[in-house]
Amino acid sequence: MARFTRHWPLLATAVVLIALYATAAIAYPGFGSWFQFTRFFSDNATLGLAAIGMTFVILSGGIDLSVGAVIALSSMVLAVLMSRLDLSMWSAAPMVLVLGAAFGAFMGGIIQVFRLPPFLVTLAGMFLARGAALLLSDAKRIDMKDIESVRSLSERHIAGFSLAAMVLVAAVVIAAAVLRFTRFGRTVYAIGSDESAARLMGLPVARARVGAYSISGLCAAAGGVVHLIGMQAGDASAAFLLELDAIAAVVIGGTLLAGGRGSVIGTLLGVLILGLITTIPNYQGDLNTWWIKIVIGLLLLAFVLLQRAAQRWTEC
Amino acid sequence: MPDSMSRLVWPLAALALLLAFNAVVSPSFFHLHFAEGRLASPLIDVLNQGAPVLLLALGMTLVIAAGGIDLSVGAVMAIAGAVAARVLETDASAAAAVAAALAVCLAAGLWNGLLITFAGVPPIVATLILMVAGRGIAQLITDGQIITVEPGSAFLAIGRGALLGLPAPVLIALAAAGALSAAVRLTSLGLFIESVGGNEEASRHAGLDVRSTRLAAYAIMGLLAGLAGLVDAADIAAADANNSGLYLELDAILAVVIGGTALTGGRFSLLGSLAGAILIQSLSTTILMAQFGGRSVPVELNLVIKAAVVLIVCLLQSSELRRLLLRTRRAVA
Amino acid sequence: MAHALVEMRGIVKTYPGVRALDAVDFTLRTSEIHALVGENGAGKSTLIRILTGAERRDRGTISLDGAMIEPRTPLAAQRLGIATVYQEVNLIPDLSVAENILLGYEPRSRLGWIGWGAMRERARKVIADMALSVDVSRPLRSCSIAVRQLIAVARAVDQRAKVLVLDEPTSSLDAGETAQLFALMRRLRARGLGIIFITHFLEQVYEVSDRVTILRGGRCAGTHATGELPRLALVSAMLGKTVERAAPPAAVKSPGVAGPRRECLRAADVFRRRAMQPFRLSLYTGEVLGLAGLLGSGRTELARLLFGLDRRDGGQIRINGRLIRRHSPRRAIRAGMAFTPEDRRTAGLIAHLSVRDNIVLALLAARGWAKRLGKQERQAIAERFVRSLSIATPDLRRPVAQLSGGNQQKVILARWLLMEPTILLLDEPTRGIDIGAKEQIESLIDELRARGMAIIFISGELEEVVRVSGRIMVLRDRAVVGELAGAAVSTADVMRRIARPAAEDGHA
Amino acid sequence: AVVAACVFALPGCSKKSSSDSGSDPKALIVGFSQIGAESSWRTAETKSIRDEAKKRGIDLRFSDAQQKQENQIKAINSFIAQKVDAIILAPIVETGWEPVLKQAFAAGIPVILVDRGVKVSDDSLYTSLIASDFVAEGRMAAEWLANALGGTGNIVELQGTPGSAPAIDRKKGFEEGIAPHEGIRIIRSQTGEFTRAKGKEVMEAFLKSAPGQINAVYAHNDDMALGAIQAIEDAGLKPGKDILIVSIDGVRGAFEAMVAGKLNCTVECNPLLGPAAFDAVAKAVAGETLPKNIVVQDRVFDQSTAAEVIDSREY
Ligand SMILES: Nc1ncnc2c1ncn2[C@@H]1O[C@H](COP(=O)(O)OP(=O)(O)OP(=O)(O)O)[C@@H](O)[C@H]1O
Ligand SMILES: Nc1ncnc2c1ncn2[C@@H]1O[C@H](COP(=O)(O)OP(=O)(O)OP(=O)(O)O)[C@@H](O)[C@H]1O
Ligand SMILES: [Mg+2]
Ligand SMILES: [Mg+2]
Repeated sequence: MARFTRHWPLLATAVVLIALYATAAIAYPGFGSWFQFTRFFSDNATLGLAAIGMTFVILSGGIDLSVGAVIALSSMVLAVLMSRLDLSMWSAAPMVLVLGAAFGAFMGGIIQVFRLPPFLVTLAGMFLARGAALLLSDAKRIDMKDIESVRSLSERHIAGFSLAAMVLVAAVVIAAAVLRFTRFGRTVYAIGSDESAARLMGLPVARARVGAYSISGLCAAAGGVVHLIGMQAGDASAAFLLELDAIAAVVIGGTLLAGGRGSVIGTLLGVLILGLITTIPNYQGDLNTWWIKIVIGLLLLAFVLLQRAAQRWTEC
Repeated sequence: MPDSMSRLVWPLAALALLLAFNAVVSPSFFHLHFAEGRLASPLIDVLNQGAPVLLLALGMTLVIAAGGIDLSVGAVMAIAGAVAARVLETDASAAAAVAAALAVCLAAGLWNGLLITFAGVPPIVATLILMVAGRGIAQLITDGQIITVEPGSAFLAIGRGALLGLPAPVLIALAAAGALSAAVRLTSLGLFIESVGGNEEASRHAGLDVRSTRLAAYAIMGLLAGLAGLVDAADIAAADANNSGLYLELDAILAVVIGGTALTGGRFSLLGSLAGAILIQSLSTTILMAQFGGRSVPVELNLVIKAAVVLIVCLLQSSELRRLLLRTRRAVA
Repeated sequence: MAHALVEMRGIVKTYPGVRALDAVDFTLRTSEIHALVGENGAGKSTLIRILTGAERRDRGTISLDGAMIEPRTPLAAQRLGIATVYQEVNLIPDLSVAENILLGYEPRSRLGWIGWGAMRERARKVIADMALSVDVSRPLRSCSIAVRQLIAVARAVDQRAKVLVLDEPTSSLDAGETAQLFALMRRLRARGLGIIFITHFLEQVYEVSDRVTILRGGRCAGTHATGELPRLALVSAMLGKTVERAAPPAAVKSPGVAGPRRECLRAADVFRRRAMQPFRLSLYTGEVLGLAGLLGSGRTELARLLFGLDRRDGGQIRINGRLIRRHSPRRAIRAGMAFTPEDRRTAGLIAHLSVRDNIVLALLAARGWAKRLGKQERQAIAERFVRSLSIATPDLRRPVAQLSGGNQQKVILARWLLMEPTILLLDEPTRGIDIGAKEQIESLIDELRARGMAIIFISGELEEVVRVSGRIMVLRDRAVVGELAGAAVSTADVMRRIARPAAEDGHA
Repeated sequence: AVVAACVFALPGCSKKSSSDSGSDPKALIVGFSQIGAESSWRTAETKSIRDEAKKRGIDLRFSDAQQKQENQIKAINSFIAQKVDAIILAPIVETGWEPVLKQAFAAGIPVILVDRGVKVSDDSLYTSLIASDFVAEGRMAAEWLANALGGTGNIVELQGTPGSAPAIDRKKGFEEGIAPHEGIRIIRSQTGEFTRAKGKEVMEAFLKSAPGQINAVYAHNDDMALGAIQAIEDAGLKPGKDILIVSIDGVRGAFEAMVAGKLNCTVECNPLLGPAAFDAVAKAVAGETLPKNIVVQDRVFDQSTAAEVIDSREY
């Protein structure tokens, strides 16, 4: 019984999401098309990947402000490795993923060892990664469209889903499994819920914390790879302030910012909700810049209020 | 209090370090002289330009201490400038413009607070809504244009006036800091905020009005963001709804955290936030002023330098590092 | 033959301003239950936190099975075979009961994936062994303190350790639960375990322990075979002075009350769905109304409803004659009510605030933010209560989190006493409090009652309820099932009422 | 209920508006992906295109990307899903467009680029480009300034947002332009992020760190120049006289400053691309072939011509 009621908030979120989608699909021609549906996944894949990593960190009671910058840095590093050093995608991409994970682990290590606020450490990480990305190339962007592997990967679609969309879905499944079925995953929840209790229970707090940050780094690096393939370019200014959207997606998806409670499935819902909300103005017609912003704000407001209402309703 | 003092030492030490660095790298940094009836020096500039962040950081300290966060402050700044500029266009007095802008910003703060306390929306999402929509509202007010304030307007005194040689923004920021620390010390508000942010459940048991305490923090934040927006608009004699306060919320949060207030809520230090804000601004000014071998710092390096400084401040704050150092020193001895 | 299992020698631990342990020696043998007793703040928790790697000692040595050990973290201690239940229950509220029992030891497939089915199965078995009935897949958050405490014990027991440390495991258990726990402890002792058992209940020391070590002010005041140590000697060793009376305090309720009695609280048909059946309650000035019942019978829920912490789904509450409509703690406090919660860590204290601020918090809250109290005044108030309740703290500006468990409880009590409420709801106020302090609190309750205060008193310790209260309401399964009054009421009467089948309730 | 009403009213009202414009069955639907609203120049460009669409009875789908290429790609995808007749794109950067433009191409939707080009392997992926040449603008500014300085002087540069295309090109063009003049040096160069406030802040620092050495300011846009003017006045100097100032864009504020003698020169970068863009759209939809590049002619204005031109400035 308790096992099912626990999922009510998530279901409420999903129901509101579907209702919003259905309404928009009825109101706007083309919104309900398969093409647009697949785009929700591919256009938001980078955000989604970052948000998955962010979910681990937030569950562990931390925060990671560096993800946007790590996406930019890894897309730049990958571009440099492939275009300057002529490495293949298959050898360069794993290196970038390892680099991302190592960067995350480094930040997590500093947070753990020196007991520093994650906000500060990851903000420094954000400056560092963004700065390094900018320094890596004078042009700030490296054009990759002439590299065959990038080209073919970016044009590969299955039933309209791009590689990015498939990576996103795979990542959600893996992350959900890791959180639910591994000791590491449960420890991440434990330290976010009550760190001192977790320590007294003899759980490997340090390992879980560093692990959460390195997964965030890994996911961001994967986001960078996906970004490079999608854009066919390495980009030092990619994903600017994406961390805010990622945090918002995680929180909208029902994960507590204080840690300990939440899920990656929720995060995926959160990402899709943000994607949906920011896409609606594109269909709305001639709204000007400021009305677009106001409408996005209102939609977000309407969504969270409906979500709250639905959750309250299911609670009693 | 010895405890709060020790928390303050490290941001101040970092600030001193940075200033010392400036004294070496750009000697004109500490050069003081009078120009246009006010003191002119990079040092004063730091305070002058840092005034908006400083004002934001003060409010953000309370909001964070009460267990929240506010991402909308940059947008609220833009709204303040926009409202003031529009009111000034109608030939109303500067006082009316200021009052109107502050009233609107107070409402914005209350809106955030209500959404969080009564509708139960998580702070980060609630204020994200206003962060996005608020800039739209500001642009709606200005019609997306930069509205220039008439050169003679008394309103400009907020940004460019001076008293006793000190520029008005500095005075406003310091006055706000003084008033706020008096307000939290001389009333029970500070204790309530710390208590609500530290343990909401226990605060409710003790009979605290958790909602209105949070609401008060957000209302104060709204007012201070409005003030920051007015200073910003008066400084450039124009309301730039597109850019005013853009990304400043991050600087404000950074200042608060550097100042030793934990993002998880609870204890806070206004003085620490003050030091944090000044540290951030002097960092930008340092980068702008520094010359190495006759060249200015390449733009690309700005962020890397910022990263280094933030990390150093972090490490200075870390009692763990100090403990490690002590232990190794003892081991060596 | 029993040999020394754990030997701690010359343990020293200093906190800023406090010498918590001063050259303490302690020996635990195999197959023994070793009680550790002492006043609040004597250093019991600190000693075991050092043994279990939760805290670093300044000096001293620890050996296990004759080999020097250096446990730096609780994990390391667990690996060495030292399992612990800490005083303030340390479990993960957001995880399920099953995980809280098995986290770190969960059954896993060959690939390292957690087997949830097997885990629940095993947790269910452990829970059943302890005669508990809890759905192991629900979050720990939804369990009461007492249940959590038992789960913590279950977790420690399940680790198959050599040494089991229990820091006040019985503080919120009722007699039945305690008996079950003791049976379990004896079984484990038979298996050769060494058990360290901290408690403030002297009865329990004599009931279950083989040897007892007394700590006083951070020093060891002797180790004795329990059977050879008279109670009087034990108490004088704890208090460091000779006492005339070692038996638990006699019934304190004296009939005398200042002024005429009047009804100050009346609840009519108050209920909350899924939490509390409709009940009626009248409370008069100058009386102590005890609430008795088993674990989870709804005593806490009843008190929360009265205080306005949970919204009631129906019924009326009048405080001092005034009908309380939109009930909230603020309104209850304004009407003259006060409530000390059973869970002081999450509901009582603001951990990082100072002792002083925690004491004056409710007063300030009631005055509103604009009417401040000067620093001197606050200091004076706090000092008065620190003295009158003998709260052990080096100074008033210390964060309350650094106080020992019992002293934290006194801080909350001080917070409410200074409000001079007409109605005082005390939920487990004596939990984790040493006998000296307990006696003090009990006589304080009587003193307050005599001054005309109306008190609702909840305690898991039936003797105490009977001793302190003039009238007792009995609860079972979230319903009030009867009321007993008069000086002749005994624990046996109460127990009979609790055990009486539901069908007979009507004839109360 | 209020909330629900607000969500569902939104699509509702869109229906109404689209059926209003849809009363003419042949009304074109055109998607316009704009970068954002970071400067008055950008706002003027947006306004020009929206006004022109209204004038021609075109059903415009406007999208504001808030400075993110990701959002622009999202917008183009949703334009494709809506089966618009044409897309106008103001690309924030040059690279990264190939995949999405291929999608548009496959859907048979013509794409008109405004303000700057894109790098694609096959330029049939877009129909036409209507743009100014940022490098040329930088060069023009340099030439004017070199001339005004008489071949010697110290310049400080206020760069645009790091990494943005105009910032890169205007810096490059300017450096090319001053290269022949040995006596001219750029002594400070920092980013003012295209905003007035940052322009002022950076200029204040420059004035303090190189007191008395600055002869001229080159700003990548007018807004930063206007901020710099204030900083110079605050320092007790006369902008336009003690320190020469040249910038790019030619917004109305710049002309006002020139009339007041505080700004010396602005290189126009015309944002009023609406008419040209919809001419191109009309032709593309009609199946006519278009020139690949339609270069917008930019002019240099200085104080001598400012007064007569100012009244004709629309933005
Ligand atoms: N983290 C800490 N910082 C400072 N002082 C502490 C800390 N923990 C404990 N103390 C102090 O050490 C002394 C011993 O505390 P301890 O918790 O061991 O007492 P105890 O015997 O367990 O008491 P109780 O029966 O009340 O639980 C107390 O004076 C307490 O205030
Ligand atoms: N033995 C138990 N098994 C399962 N759940 C229990 C048990 N005991 C208590 N609970 C749960 O704990 C919660 C709180 O009960 P409550 O605090 O009102 O009981 P109580 O009479 O105050 O007893 P105590 O405080 O001693 O636990 C309830 O939600 C109840 O479901
Ligand atoms: Mg203890
Ligand atoms: Mg209870």
